[in-house]
This record gives sequence, structure tokens and C-alpha cells, in this order.
Amino acid sequence: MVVTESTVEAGLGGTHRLTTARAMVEAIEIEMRRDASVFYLGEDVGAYGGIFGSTTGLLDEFGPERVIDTPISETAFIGLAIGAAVEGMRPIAELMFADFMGVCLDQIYNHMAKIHYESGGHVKVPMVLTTAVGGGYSDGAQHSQCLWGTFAHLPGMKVVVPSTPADAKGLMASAIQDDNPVIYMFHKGVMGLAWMAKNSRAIDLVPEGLYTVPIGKAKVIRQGSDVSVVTIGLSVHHVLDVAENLAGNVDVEVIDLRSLVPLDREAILASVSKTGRLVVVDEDYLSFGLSGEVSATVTDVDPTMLKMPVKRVANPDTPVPYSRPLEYAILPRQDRIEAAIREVASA
Amino acid sequence: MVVTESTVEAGLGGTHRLTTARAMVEAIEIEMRRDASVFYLGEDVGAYGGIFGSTTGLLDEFGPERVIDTPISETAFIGLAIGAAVEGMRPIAELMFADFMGVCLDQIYNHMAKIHYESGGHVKVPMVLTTAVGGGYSDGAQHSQCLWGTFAHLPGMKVVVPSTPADAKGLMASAIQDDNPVIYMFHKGVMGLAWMAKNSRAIDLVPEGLYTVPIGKAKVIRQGSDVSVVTIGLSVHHVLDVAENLAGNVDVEVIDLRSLVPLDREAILASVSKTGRLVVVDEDYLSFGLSGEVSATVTDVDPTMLKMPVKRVANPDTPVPYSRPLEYAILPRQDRIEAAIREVASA
Amino acid sequence: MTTTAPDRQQVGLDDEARLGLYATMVLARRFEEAILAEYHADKGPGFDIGKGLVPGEMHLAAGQEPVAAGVCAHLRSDDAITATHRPHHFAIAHGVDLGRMAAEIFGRETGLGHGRGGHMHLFDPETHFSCSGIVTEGYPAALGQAFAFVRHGTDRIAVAVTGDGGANQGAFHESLNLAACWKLPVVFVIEDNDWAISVPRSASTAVSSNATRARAYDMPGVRVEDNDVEAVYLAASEAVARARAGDGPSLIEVHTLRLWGHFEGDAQGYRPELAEVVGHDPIPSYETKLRSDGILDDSRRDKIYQQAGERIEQAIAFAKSSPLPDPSTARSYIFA
Amino acid sequence: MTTTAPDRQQVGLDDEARLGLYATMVLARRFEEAILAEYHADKGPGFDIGKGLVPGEMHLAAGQEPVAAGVCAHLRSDDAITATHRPHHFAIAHGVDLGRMAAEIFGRETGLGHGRGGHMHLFDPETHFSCSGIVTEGYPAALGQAFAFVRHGTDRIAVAVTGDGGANQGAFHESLNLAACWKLPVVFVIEDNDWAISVPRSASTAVSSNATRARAYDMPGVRVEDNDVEAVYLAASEAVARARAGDGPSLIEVHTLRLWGHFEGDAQGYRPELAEVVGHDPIPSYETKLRSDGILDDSRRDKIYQQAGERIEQAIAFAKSSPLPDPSTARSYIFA
Ligand SMILES: Cc1ncc(C[n+]2csc(CCOP(=O)(O)OP(=O)(O)O)c2C)c(N)n1
Ligand SMILES: Cc1ncc(C[n+]2csc(CCOP(=O)(O)OP(=O)(O)O)c2C)c(N)n1
Ligand SMILES: [Mg+2]
Ligand SMILES: [Mg+2]
Repeated sequence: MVVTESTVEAGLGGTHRLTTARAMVEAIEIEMRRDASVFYLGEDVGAYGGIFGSTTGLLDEFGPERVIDTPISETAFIGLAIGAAVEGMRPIAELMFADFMGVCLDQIYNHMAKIHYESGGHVKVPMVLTTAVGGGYSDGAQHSQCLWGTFAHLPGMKVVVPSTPADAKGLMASAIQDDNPVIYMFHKGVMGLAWMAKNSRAIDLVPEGLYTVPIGKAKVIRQGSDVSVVTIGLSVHHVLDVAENLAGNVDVEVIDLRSLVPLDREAILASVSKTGRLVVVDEDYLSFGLSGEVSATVTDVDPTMLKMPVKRVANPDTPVPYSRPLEYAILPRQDRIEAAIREVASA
Repeated sequence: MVVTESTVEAGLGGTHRLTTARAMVEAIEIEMRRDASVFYLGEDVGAYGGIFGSTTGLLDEFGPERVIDTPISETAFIGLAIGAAVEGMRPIAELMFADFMGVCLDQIYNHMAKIHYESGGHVKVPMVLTTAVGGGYSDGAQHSQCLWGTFAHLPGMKVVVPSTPADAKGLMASAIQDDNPVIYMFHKGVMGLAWMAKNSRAIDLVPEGLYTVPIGKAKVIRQGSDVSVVTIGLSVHHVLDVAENLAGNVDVEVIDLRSLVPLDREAILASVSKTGRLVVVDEDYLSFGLSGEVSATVTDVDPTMLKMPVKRVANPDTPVPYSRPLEYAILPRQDRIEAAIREVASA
Repeated sequence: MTTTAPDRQQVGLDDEARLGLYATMVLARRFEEAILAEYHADKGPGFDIGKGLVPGEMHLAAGQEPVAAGVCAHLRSDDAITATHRPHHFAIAHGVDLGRMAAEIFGRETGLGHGRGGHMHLFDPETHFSCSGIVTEGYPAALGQAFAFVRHGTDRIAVAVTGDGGANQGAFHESLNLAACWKLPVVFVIEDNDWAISVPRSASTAVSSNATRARAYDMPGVRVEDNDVEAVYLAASEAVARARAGDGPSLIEVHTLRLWGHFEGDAQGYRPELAEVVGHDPIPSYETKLRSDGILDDSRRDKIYQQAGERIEQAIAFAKSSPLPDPSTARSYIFA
Repeated sequence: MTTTAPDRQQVGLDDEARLGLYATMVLARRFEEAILAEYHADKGPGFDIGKGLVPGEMHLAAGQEPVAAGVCAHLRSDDAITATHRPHHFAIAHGVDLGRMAAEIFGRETGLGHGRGGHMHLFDPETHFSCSGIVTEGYPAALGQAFAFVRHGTDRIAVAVTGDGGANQGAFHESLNLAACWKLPVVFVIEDNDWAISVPRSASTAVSSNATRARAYDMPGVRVEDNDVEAVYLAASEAVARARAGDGPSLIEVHTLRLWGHFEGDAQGYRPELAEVVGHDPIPSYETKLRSDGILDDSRRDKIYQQAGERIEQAIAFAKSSPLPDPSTARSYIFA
């Protein structure tokens, strides 16, 4: 039986249709109205409205004191956000592409993520680091990476990855309200941008007003009994496409993790214990990342759950190539996902 | 039956006893004599001889033109090494602690690791990046990390981690000769430093003269039939301690991976297919890293190999605490390793 | 220091050389106009960045040709350049093969990087040209190339390019300091086009001239205030000579002009001076100068345009007729 | 600019204040002497860095007290400091609780960070003090603290500290530029002790005075050539006043002295001037000055030493008698 859960969880009051980008901004707007200590800083977040629409309209409402363009000095302005958070503000800092983490990672993992621990809990760092991820539009090896495995490996920060407009709003609100540093990674392909290929679910119903989605809870986006597909980000939509396509043939359960840290291991285990078959779809690099961790989540508890080898559909440890046929070959697109599901379901 | 393989593989001619640090330096010396394009640069690698003895004596023989102290500008000098490698030299650049990767990671993963691919193979980057890893001596959260999972997740560079003097020499020689970028991570605790606790194997026989160890081949350090323990770095020695202790009781096979990239998946599979029981011991963070990848290596092929859940003995996603009892609690020390092996062997 | 009136004779700027500068700028502009047309030809309906024969981000350098032409006129093909996300004008001025560059931009197997790199990742070992999409992270590699050139006993030099926005990145500071400490033969170039995407220079940079920053490394620094190819040529002549002579690095900042958007698709709503921009195009103004100096006339101009047009046509044709890479080779070239 | 002859009256440097500077330096020195003794007491046989009641790396600041005392004399406890891997003198001069700091160094549950941090990771929200073991990566957080202070409508300021080696790290450049662009109330301090571990300043820094670098950010910069607490006090008085008045950041470099090794266990074989070092100890020389000015005599001196000694004894006793953390709590405080 095929049941596709509504993307919208319980909110207060009505709903409206928004793109993912717009839903993300709506959460920021609401929090900025509620809490004067929230501000947003980064490159091209003011007049430009964020290269991927992450701040469109914010400057008009909140002005340049709270929506702040920075120099191309990621170490300085992310560090600035950390210092402001330490003094009780709630900054949102944008790293334009996750691919640029290499110029500022020290601030992120040695400072933002560790200060609370090193201080024995005496200092809090309530901030959000937003960043765009993902490929599929020929942006090459330095502008197409997901890298969430890298962030998730380093302890002390939460890592969320919304795939739908409602989650984009709810996770952003939760991230801002959280007393811990939260990395909020938005895949360009789910944002519903006018100038990039969109999936059909990039505009969807979003609860109006205050709305939060708990960080660390995966979501069963589609229930099924034959194969569990665990995924995140844009891949959620590719998997749904395939699942709908295979309906009647293979009954696919789709789990959108929504968060890597904390990782909802219970959700993974509950599904695999039911289906006995696991496919992990991850646009990040294959090795030493999310897909291995999902497999290990099962073997940590009970390998006999698995009736078949796990299939990991991920970037095969390849710098993202520019040329379209090459990029499509390494991305976890529908063709590879379908082949993996069929193979796992085959015995 | 318990067989501990000799640490020394076939070399030309005789052997001598060296510390791991000294063995590493010996390989560098030999390559620098053979090849005028090899040079070493980093902080305190000249007169000081490397904070962890990685360059002791090199300045005397090769002078400040080839053993070069740098400013504390990791982005600049690692980038310099990349540029020199592109023009045909074979630089060895030292990042004093792997923990400092955050100030220079862009050069490492977006440049060093990707140039060969982006250039369609036209440009080679034959360089070695050496770096010290690991804790156990109360150096706190910013000076005790392993982080090899982070480097191994990012494609385009090899990642090696020697645990013995002979491997330190052989892997260094291979790394320098390799036409690809190689990250050479030495655990402080295996170096045999006069001023740090040593394990009994930090001084051992090393082949004289030219000696290489192939990159990407794990080593069965101890053969056994009951439990496979897959590990790397200093943990190899802790595992051996436990294995020897348990001998007669549990017959432990110990695999020293020696390299994360390439990962010797065949060696893992061969051992687990024999024992059906897997413990992974990893001083790096638990989640989204090496230990998960080792588990996934098995489930990718045949989860039914596993008669018991896998035990992962790793840093439980905790910034490394300063205070000794706390640090000992999160490190994969003998107590935790032994408990894990016993549990896995118990049924 | 502001340089506006170069002494042409002293630096070998004879008629031929001046026509050469002009021709280089024309070639770069015509190339980018061709790419512009190809890029937008098949992005519709609407504009989908991932569509078409040339997909992805496209950063064009129209208006900034004086910087590349003026600097590269002093270089040999065995000198190195590390350029930015906006690399074409430098690649062209330095002599990168047009066909293989175009093929790379079209993602073809015959491209400089067999289609792996794309327009922000052009690598040409023949001319020691490279670029990077990470702001200012191309600077450090130039140090290493320069280092190798010295070690190899040559007088070759390296040029490193960044933008006004990029001059506030940590790599800038580290690179200038290290190059100065080790007296490396590097010429650091800053293309100040007033904007870092939508952020004006005044909002990103605490100092009005980056030449001031050269002093923080005890290095000569010059700001060329006019977007004039001969002024750039003159400034570069000193810096290149100094590097070649083994006297160490220099910094040149040029106040140039971004004629078009940051990337294609950029509506530039943030840009108040947009209407005036076209009036400051450096190519017509140089043409006027050369004409009034009696060096350029209609026929010479036409010939330069025609030659440029032919080369570009050939390059684009080569690119378009070249095969796309075989998807089964996506994992080639990860390791050597 | 080199400042050697402060005008004491103008900046409120009366007798009491001068004795205060002296007392602060003595307190810092005595504290580090005590830590030194405790550190080495149980590292044997030989020297094992991981052994003893105080294990791990230990970076002591003996000789650099004038910098901390001179700067912090202008600060209130609601001002912030981000210090380095060599943090004790600044922590003490800023009023961090000695007992909780000592307890942290001894890895005790009563320490500033419940033993999680250690001597390179001291966090004291009460005095807004913090430090970091990553060179110069403490600079950016100071910007954020200063930013919050402004947003909260206060005249509080932040002080950021690094070393001569650290001034060549990218974070230095980015932080100074951003602070200047946004006119943040930050005082940037460079402790130039001539060495970055074994690398002499001359090998790491292309410029003889980092005050020059301040100009690269259109910011006042001063180098204090003498390791003299009053000269530091004077320079800091201007910089702090400027920051508090909302006029933006400044840079102060002090040519100071590392009396001991980079860390304990450092044999300093690389250091040619080692024998002379002890003769330049800034504390005896300040004592001589105060004595000759008639402000200090034996009894006052003894009292200062005695008070310092008592406080330190208490602090160390508190640390030693405090419990070690319970291993089962190792995972507490990862998330709030
Ligand atoms: C480290 C880093 N941060 C941000 C970006 C995104 N980005 C690409 S180009 C650009 C603006 C660069 O401005 P400038 O240096 O002035 O060069 P211009 O584009 O004007 O030629 C930005 C912010 C990047 N590529 N790398
Ligand atoms: C980014 C980074 N690189 C290297 C180190 C290792 N390290 C610690 S202190 C130090 C020397 C610092 O010199 P300086 O800034 O002059 O301060 P000093 O120790 O002299 O007080 C180095 C290289 C580090 N902690 N962080
Ligand atoms: Mg610009
Ligand atoms: Mg120093």
C-alpha cells in the first residue's frame, strides 16, 4: 500500500504555499520580529537577498543594522558571530557555499562547536550557520559539494538539511531558538529558485505563523514494506520520484533524515527492521560519511536485520566534474537510485 | 593459534632499531639525497627538528634551502607546496597538528586534492602533507584530534597512518615517490619521543636503505580466528596489548589498516568472513568516519558474514577533554577495547 | 602612488606594442561576447542556469581587459599565472589555446581539463596558467610556482590575481607576507572593479588603496587609478622587472570596471551607477587614443577585429564539434 | 611610532596606579612560578608530558607581564579579552578568579571549565575572558563581543591578543579589516617576544613593526619598543579611550620578552641570546624605577609579594583539594 504523508506537520492556524527559499526566510522574519538579538550576516545577504534567496526581503524590513553584508572574510565574520553569540545575541551567519568551509573551518569546529564543552557548559553559542550545498547544474568541483558528512563528523554542532518548504521553515525556527550552534544546509535544488531546475515539491504548503520542526527527528516521507531508502536533501525528491514510479512493483519506504546531528537512529532501525532491505542515497561523498554511518547504525544493533547487502548510492569519491554527462554520472540521480532499489528488492 | 607477524617486510639488506620518528626521518633523508626536488617546509622543522621529531637532523644535512621554517601561515605555505609540486618539485609540507587543518583546509581539499582531476590529468601534484595526530597526554580539545575521517572523506588525496617504525619509513618513502598528494598522519604516541609515554613497539627493527611499503595495503599484524579487530595508528598497539592479554581465551585477529585512502576493503572482508565478528577501534570521532566505513564495507558485500553486532570503540563524538580521567574515558583505551572484544566474542 | 601618464618609450611601448595591447583586449572581449551569446542561447524558457551547451556559473571580465593585457604583455609563456573565478581575459592575454579553453567551457573531452574543470578551473601546463573558484586561494600556489622557478635557476616569475573583494581574505595577507619574507618573484594583482558581487568596495575594505597594504609587507605597491592599459603596462613593467631581477614581489592594484553582471543572470539591481558603466568601456577609449596618435585607422581596426573573430569562430566551432566526455570515464583522473 | 616616555599625569598614572601595575605583574609572575613548580614536580623520571598533577602543554608568559598589566589596567570586568595559548598573565590582570583558573589547570571539577578546557581553554563569563590554542583564531570572536557590546548600547570594549608569529595568520588580516570597516570597539594587541616557538620574528615577518600594518586598515597603530609596563599603559590608554568613545579599533604591538621556553620542556637550543634574557626581566627593572621614584620600598614590596603569595597558595590549595571530574560525566556539556 502506498501512503505519501503530507509534508506539513501540525502548525497553528492555516497554511500557505511557499517555495523552500521563501519558507526559510519566513522563519527568519518571524524570529527577527520576536527577538531583537537575532541578526543575519554574510556575503550578498543584503541588497542581493542571498545568492540562493536565503534572505530575500529581509533588508527591506530589518535594515542594514540587522541584515549585514560582510567582506569576503569568512573567518572574521563567522568568528564575529561566535563572539556575539557568546555575549547573548543570536546571529545567523551565511557561508555562501559549503564548499568554502576550508577558509573558515577552524572557527566552525574548533571554536563554534567546542566552546560550550571547553567552558564546562558555562558559555553558550546560540547561533545558526546557513550554507548552500549540492550540484546538478554544472558548477564544478568547488561549488557543488554537499560536505555534510564533514560537518557531522566534528562534534559539538547540530547539522540539519531540510528538503521541503515546511521543514525549511520549521527547522530554521528551531535552529534559531536552539541554544547550540546549528549548521543549516540548504540544497540549491530544493529552494525553488526561478533560475534553476525545480522539483515539483519545491513549492508546497507551509504552516503560517510560528512553526517549528524538532531537530533530530527523521520523517517517514512515504511508508512502504519492501525496501527502506534513507536519504536527505534533494535526493529525497529523486527517491520519491523513483518510489512513485516503482509503486505496485516495489513498495518503497522513504526516510528523510532531515538532520545528521543528532541522527535519528531509531527511525532507521525501525524501518530496516520492518523491510530488511536498505538503500542509502547520499549526494555527499561515499566513503567516511553519512552512508557508512547509516549502515553502521544497523550493524551496531543487529546485522541480521539485513536480508540483502546495503546499497549506497552516493558520489563515488569523485570531485564533482563540470561537464554534464560526467556530473550526471556521479550524482545519485533517479537512474542509479532505481537500479539500487531494484537490486536490493530482487531477492 | 597465535602468530604475530614480524613488523618488518622484505627490505634490501640489513635492519636496525629505530624509533618511529627516526624511521620517518630516515626515509625523508634517503629521498632527499636521491632527489634534489624534495624539500621540507613547515613551522619549527629547521633548528627545532619538528615539534614531534619529524625532521630531527635534516637541517644539518640539507641546510635551510631544503629544510625550511615558515611563518605561521598554513594557507600560504601549503599553497606554496602545491604550486611547487605543480612545477615538478616534490615538497613535504608539515601541518604541525592535524587539529589546525581548519586554517588551511581549502588549500588541502579544494586545491591539492582536486587540481589533478580538474585539469583532466594534465597537472600532477606530487606532494606529502605530514601532520601529527592524537591525544592521551592532556593537550585538550584543539591539540588531540585524529581527524583522519575528515581527510579521508574528501576525494583526491591518499591518507596514510603508520603505527610502527618500519611502516613509518616505508610509507613515507612511498608517499614521497607517489605522484599524488598524500597526507601522512603520524600519531604522537607511536613516535617514540623521549618526553611522551611510549608503547613497547615504538622502537623496532627497520630495514636499512631504500625501503617502501605500498600505500593502500592493510597488514594483518596478528592472526586469529575468533574476532577481527580493525584499527589504525596508536590504537594498533592498544589492541595488540589486549589481544596478547586475551590469548588462550579469545583468539584475536588484528588488522592495521595503515591507509584510509585507498582503503583495503579486501583485507577487512577476508578477516570478517573468517571470524564473523568485528570490532573497529578508532581514536577519531565515532560518527561519520572510519568506524562506520569499515562496518559499511561489510554490509556492502554481505551482512550475513556478521554473527554479532559490530562494536565500534571510538571517541564518542566528544571534544577531547583536558582532565585525565575524562580524556581516558573517551579514548579507545585497553579497558574499552577488551570489553568490546569480550562482548563480541561472547556468543 | 597613482600612475596615469606612462612614459611609453622608456618601457618599450612602441606602436607595435600598443597595437598589441589593443588586439589582446579586442580578442578577450570578442571571446567573451561569443561565450555570452552561446551561454544565453539555450537557457530558456526563462533562465535555467543548468541548461544549455554552456551550463553553470559564468563570470565574464568585459571591461577588465586592460589589466590582463597590460600585465601579460610582460610575460613569457614559461611564466605562471594564477587567476580567479573571472579568468578568461588573463588566459587569453597569456596565450592559453583558445580552442581548448572554449572546449573546456563547453565541457568537451578536448577541453583543457577533458571537461572536468569548467570555466573556473582552467589548467594549462603549457602556459603555466591556472585559476580557482575560491576567492584569493589562487594566490598561494603562485608562490610555489615562483619558488620552483627560482630553485630551477631561471628568471621566470609568477603572477597572482584577485579582486577588490578578495583582498580582504586571509590568504591575501599570508601570501604577501611569505612572498616578501622569501623574496619570491611574484607580481600580485588586484582587479578593483568596485564590487564583490553586490558588495561595494567601500563596505568591504577599510583602506582606499590596496597599495597601502603593500607597505605592510615592505613591498612596492601601486594603484593604477585609470582603467588604462598603458598605465597598467607601465606599472607591471616595473613589478615584472623587479621580480625577474630577483628583487622580490610587488603589488599592483588597478581600478578597473565590471561592464556586465557579476555572473550571467545577475540583474545588478544593487548597482546605482549601472547606466553610466557603458560609457567607461576601456576599449573604445583606447581605440580613440590610438587613432588620435595616428596608430590605428579603420583598416587596421577591421583587420584586428577580423582576425580575432576568425580565431574565436574556430575555437567555438572546435569546441562544439568536439565530443562530450564518456560518462563511464567520470572517475578517470582522480589519481595519477 | 615608538613610545618610551609616557606622560604619567595625563593618563592617571599616580603612585597608587603604578604600584597597581607592579602588583599585577608580581601576581602573574608568582602564579606562573607556582604553576611551573607544580608542573615539573611529578613529570619524572625524565620528563613525560602526560604525567603529573598538571599534564599537557604548558605555555608560560613570564617576561610578558608588562603587556597584560599595562593593557588591562584600563579595562573593566565587563570588557572582554580573547587571549592566546599563553593566557595566564592576561587572565590574572583582567581579574579571572585565581582559584577556579588554577583548578582548571589542575583539571578539576571546580575549574572554570569543570576540567574540560585546560590551560589553553580558559573561559570566564564573569570577566568575559577567553583564550584559544589556535594561533590568532581568538581575534574574530573579540569582534563579535565588541559588536554585541555596541548593539547593547554600552561603552564596553574587547581586547584581542596574538603574538608576533600570529600576526602572519590570515585571521589577523580579516579581523583588523572587518573591525575597521565596522568601527568596532576592539584593541588588537601583539605580543612580540621575538620568537614563534623556534622561528625568529625576522624569519616570519616581512616588516619590522606591525604598527605599519595598522595603516593597511586605516587604523592607529603603535609599537612599544620597550618592555615597559608604563609605556604599554600609555599606548593602551589611547587605544582603549578611542574604542570606548566609539571611534573604532587600534593596534598595539609591544616588543616584549619570553623569559622561559615556548612551552615547558623546550630546551631552547635555537636561541642564541638565551644567556642575556634573564638580565632583561621587566619586573626587577620596574621595581628599580619605582624605588628610585620613592614609591616602593622593602616593606611595600614585601607586602605585595606576601599578598600575591597568599592568594596563589590559596588558589593552588583549592585546586589540589578539589575533586577530579567523574569519568562518567565526560560527555556532559557537549550540547546545552
Ligand atoms: C572564499 C570564497 N568566498 C566567497 C566566494 C563567493 N564569491 C565568488 S566571487 C565573489 C566576489 C569576488 O569579488 P572580487 O574579489 O572583487 O572579484 P570580482 O568578482 O569583482 O572580479 C564571491 C563573494 C568564493 N568563491 N570564495
Ligand atoms: C594555526 C596554528 N598554527 C600553529 C600552531 C602551533 N603554535 C602554537 S604557539 C605557536 C607560536 C606562536 O608564536 P607567537 O604568535 O609569536 O606567540 P608566542 O608563542 O611567542 O607567545 C605555534 C606555531 C597553532 N597553535 N595554531
Ligand atoms: Mg570586484
Ligand atoms: Mg612570539
